[in-house]
Amino acid sequence: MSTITLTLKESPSVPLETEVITPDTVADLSRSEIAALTVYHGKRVCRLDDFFDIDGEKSEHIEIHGDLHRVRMIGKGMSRGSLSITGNVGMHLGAQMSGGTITVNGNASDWIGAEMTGGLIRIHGNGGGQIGAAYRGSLAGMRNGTILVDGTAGLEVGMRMKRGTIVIGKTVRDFAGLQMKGGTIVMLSGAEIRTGAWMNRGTIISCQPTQVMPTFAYSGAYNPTFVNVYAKHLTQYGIDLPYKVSAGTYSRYAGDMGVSGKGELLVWNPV
Amino acid sequence: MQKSKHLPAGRKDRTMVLVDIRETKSVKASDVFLQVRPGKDFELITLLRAMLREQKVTDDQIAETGLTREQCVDFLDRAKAAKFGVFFFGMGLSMTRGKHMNSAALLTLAAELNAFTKFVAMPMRGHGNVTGADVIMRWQTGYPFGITFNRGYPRYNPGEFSTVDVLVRGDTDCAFIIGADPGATMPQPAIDHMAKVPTIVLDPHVTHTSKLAKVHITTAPAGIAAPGTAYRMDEIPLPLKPAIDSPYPSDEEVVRRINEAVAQKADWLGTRPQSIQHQPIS
Amino acid sequence: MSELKIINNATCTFCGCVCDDIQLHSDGNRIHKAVKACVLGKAWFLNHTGDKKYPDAIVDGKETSVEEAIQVSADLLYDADMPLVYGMSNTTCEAQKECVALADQLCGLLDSHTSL
Amino acid sequence: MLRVTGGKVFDPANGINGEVRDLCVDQGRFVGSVDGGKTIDATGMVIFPGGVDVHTHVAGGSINFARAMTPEDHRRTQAFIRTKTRRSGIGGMAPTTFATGYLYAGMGFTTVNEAAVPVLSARHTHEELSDIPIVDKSSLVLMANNEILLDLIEKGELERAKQVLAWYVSSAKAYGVKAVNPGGVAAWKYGNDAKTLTETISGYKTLTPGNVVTNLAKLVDELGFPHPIHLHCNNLGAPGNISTTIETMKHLEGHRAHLAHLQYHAYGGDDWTTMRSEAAQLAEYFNAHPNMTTDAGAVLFGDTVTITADGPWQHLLYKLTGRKWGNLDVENETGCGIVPYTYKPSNLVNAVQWAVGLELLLLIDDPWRVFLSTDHPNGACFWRYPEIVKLLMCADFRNECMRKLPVSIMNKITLPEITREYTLYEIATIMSAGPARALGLKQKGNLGIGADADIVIYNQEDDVEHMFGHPRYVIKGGEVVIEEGEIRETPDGREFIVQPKYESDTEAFLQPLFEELYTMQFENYPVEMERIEHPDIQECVPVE
Repeated sequence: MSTITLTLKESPSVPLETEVITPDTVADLSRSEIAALTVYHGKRVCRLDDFFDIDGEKSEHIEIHGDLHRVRMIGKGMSRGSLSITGNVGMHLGAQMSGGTITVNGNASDWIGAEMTGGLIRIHGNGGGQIGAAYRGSLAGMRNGTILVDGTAGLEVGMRMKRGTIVIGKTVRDFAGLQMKGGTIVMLSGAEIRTGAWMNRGTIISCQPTQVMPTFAYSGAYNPTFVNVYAKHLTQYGIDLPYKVSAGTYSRYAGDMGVSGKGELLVWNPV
Repeated sequence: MQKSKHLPAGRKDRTMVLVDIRETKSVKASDVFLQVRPGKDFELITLLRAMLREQKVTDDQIAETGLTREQCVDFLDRAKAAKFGVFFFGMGLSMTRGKHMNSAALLTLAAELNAFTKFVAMPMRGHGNVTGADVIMRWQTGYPFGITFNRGYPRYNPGEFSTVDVLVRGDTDCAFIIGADPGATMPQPAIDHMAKVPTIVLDPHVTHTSKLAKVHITTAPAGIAAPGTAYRMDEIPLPLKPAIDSPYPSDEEVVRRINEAVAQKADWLGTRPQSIQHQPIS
Repeated sequence: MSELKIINNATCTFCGCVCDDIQLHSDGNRIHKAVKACVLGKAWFLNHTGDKKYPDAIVDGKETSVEEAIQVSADLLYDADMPLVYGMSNTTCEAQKECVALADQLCGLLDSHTSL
Repeated sequence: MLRVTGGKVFDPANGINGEVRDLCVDQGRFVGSVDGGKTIDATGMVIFPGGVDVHTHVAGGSINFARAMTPEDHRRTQAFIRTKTRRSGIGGMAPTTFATGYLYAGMGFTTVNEAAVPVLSARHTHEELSDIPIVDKSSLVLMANNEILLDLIEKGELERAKQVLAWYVSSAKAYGVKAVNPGGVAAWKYGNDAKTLTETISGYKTLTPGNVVTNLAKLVDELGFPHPIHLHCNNLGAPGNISTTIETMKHLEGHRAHLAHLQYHAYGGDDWTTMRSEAAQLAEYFNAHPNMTTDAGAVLFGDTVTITADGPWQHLLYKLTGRKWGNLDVENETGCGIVPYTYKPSNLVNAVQWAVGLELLLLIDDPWRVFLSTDHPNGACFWRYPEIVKLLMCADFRNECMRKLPVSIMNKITLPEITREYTLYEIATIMSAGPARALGLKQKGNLGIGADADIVIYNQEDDVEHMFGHPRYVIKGGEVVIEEGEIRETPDGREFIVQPKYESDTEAFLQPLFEELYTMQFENYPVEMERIEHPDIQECVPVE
């Protein structure tokens, strides 16, 4: 399997917008065509090879190396293939993507997989805010797909998401699942505050004790069957979601009553 | 205070409810004071929304916010019975943890109260004419703040293009500051970045920001020595009537001259199309 | 000192209320009275004078002319890859429009106090 | 100097129907002949006078609120990129001011009338209007819910009311008077509405919407504004509102009137499920009463944002959609609601609305009395007018579109029975000559000598939607502003205003009332003439 390798020459001085770095764009392009793709360095219109050394051509598998924290929109809208990134990466990674896989060995900034409709994003480091969220003013965030973050995450994770799965390994900041309409957020290490605020539907699972909004009503403890199914599904990514009755139960909180929501927050209580 | 067909007795026909985390001088001027626990505004407003739609909430849940059930019920009764209610909110709400979501909570509560009576919410804007900046940016760019033109047309994303974030991340390489003194108010990493890049300041005073800037230009104070227009926080524009003669030019004149000087330079826009039907990026 | 003039229904831009019922008594260089203004408004009107308290312009710590400072500013903004135009609270709508035009022309960032 | 030669000219105001004529322009106006200058060879092309929009919402507090509410639309829509000489802009449901000018000019419109301005927001509105390039503008102030004026009408002090009305229009630097849901917006301050013409308005002892309608129409005629009262009837959008609309038209007998967006006022039925078109009934009454003009307020399927001073209606719409809602209150003058909305062909109500707009345009016989509009942005965005032109000119296309509607609405609409197709001459009438005449703008909507040289030159095409959406040239005041889809120049437009005279004691009468009711100072309220960019004062001639 051939691969296109992009190596950042040096970190740009201001944000670099590179929505052209997707498998869809480069799949049929020669090396020189890839080199000539347009990127925006601040207000300047530049070529991709002004910033990247390019190796390989005509492939839907891309590897990117370098300190990409100011490089934004990588993989935006991609529908197939793979992107493998080594280094920290900037905002809007995989936003609005519909398929394919993105892997990051490093941290990623805000808006990972925002408004995505399909595909898989896996961040081995920390994620920023607004993961899988809706852009300002939009009615819906991610509509399907999977986002897995091993580390921490920022504000408004899964804001207005409709379907799909987000799993965060370490602590999540405020407003996880804000105005959520469906889908599942798993917080392996719990969250700070205001989890599930204004959620209408959907499920938030916290594997650690976490603060519950006063507008959520406790409605019993149990071991829902679907968590069982979910846990088995997540084992393929090496994620360990507790579900065994022998190990504990989930406390179920229904809300958000502030919006007459029918969402649920499940908090794991180990035996 | 203004009298009207609806409120012929002026102030006496009005009820003022003050919500704060501590007793301030404004308590004396108000009819009801609600002392909310610090950092619980969002929870309180969301609870009120729940109570408004007759959801069952427990006393414990209410107590978390620092208020009692009686206080909440009394407040909602007053709000629903009002002829015309207004929420005024300030930086205690919009600049504390939760930020824009705290404001959004109050705006939504106001909207929902319209099922009972007429209700609106209005931010108490801080300095002078910040409302004017909002209003003008909206009609000229479609967005109120947090804008980039780097693609040749406006795009919006607070958090990405808003100044504190831009400066803290080091995403700009030249800052033009007018009618503000971020050098005195912003977080230190933002100030450090302003000191690192060439910064240009227009202000009637030599400010903290001027001191770290490469360029400072003294201008006439707006409304005192410079004429023009300012927007009240309810978006009503008012004419300014300068009372003193300033030895300095107005902001308007200096920025126009900078615009003219930039326009003299070679164009870098070059090969971009004149319009695009659908924007490729959000 | 020139003759005292009275300006009725003047507008105060210290805070967002923008009261427009202030009566100002001014000698052209200093406002002596700001009738109907609140404590904040009085301080705002009475603290400004027509005196030349500051240099016209400063570049790199040295006093210079406005024209020189404008040229330097234009060069810096033009050369930048991602210039930022920020603030616009304590200024007029007319200046704000020029600021939006500047950011548009520069293809830069534009933001106001609102985002704080 | 400019000469346009060889084109087929459609100039209904001068009775010219497709004859080949040469047009000569000097100093921005049509002249008999010119010597030298540029020549445009328009052989084989179609020439119209510049389009005139009699009813649109492009500037002011409410559309500006709508802009702030819809960033998601700005992101997906057309963007105009900055050039060395031209400002950037965003199109879409609520375009930015610069883009508004580019988009109107881009489809051959050179004059637009902003139809709803509260006096308190007049200063703001004029600021926005001056940022709309290329086109000429006018604006109408909202007067049918103004407390001072309503009190005077209730007391029967009509002479005083006339003076006050003149003062308001003069202070706002407006062009005429708009009445929205007379009494209904005032009643909304009590959480009520005014749905019939004869019920007393909340907060008043005897005053009815009918009194307001008749008296405002009379006052506007007496003051002789070039444009008659511009009326948004009570009970907008509600099933069965045809009776309110006919009742309103009866109250207008003996006066000139322009009824805005009648599409929203021509419904039968008792509720949303039984709602049907009453366009035929409305058109029959309208055809027999030549004192009135109207604009269609047509609906096209798709996304838009609805904006109106009709607060009660907007709150209902918000509850129906469950989407976003913005609400503004303009002190004692008026209010405004804003709700983003999507018209869907599968929705029975929307399908009826779509049909009613077209039915009115097709069933009202006289193209001089019914004009092209979508009540932008309420029914659809103005830049979609070419789609309506195609629906009017091609019965086959209309039938094709009707096939996408639910079968169950076919007995609720008249459209399937209508075979009329508009001619180019009639299109020129409803798009330019008619609205210009209704606005009382003699220098617009015609190609006669002395008129403003606003010319649209189209390639004659079978696809009329493409033809009207892509003029070959647009000439504004003798200057080529659009050429083959490219924006060439972006000159400032003018603003048409009236300055009616009022008795010298009017201000002394108003000031104490004003100080009791308003939160700003009387002196700071009127908009100074210097604030108007390129004012063009039009004469007032009282109507007998």
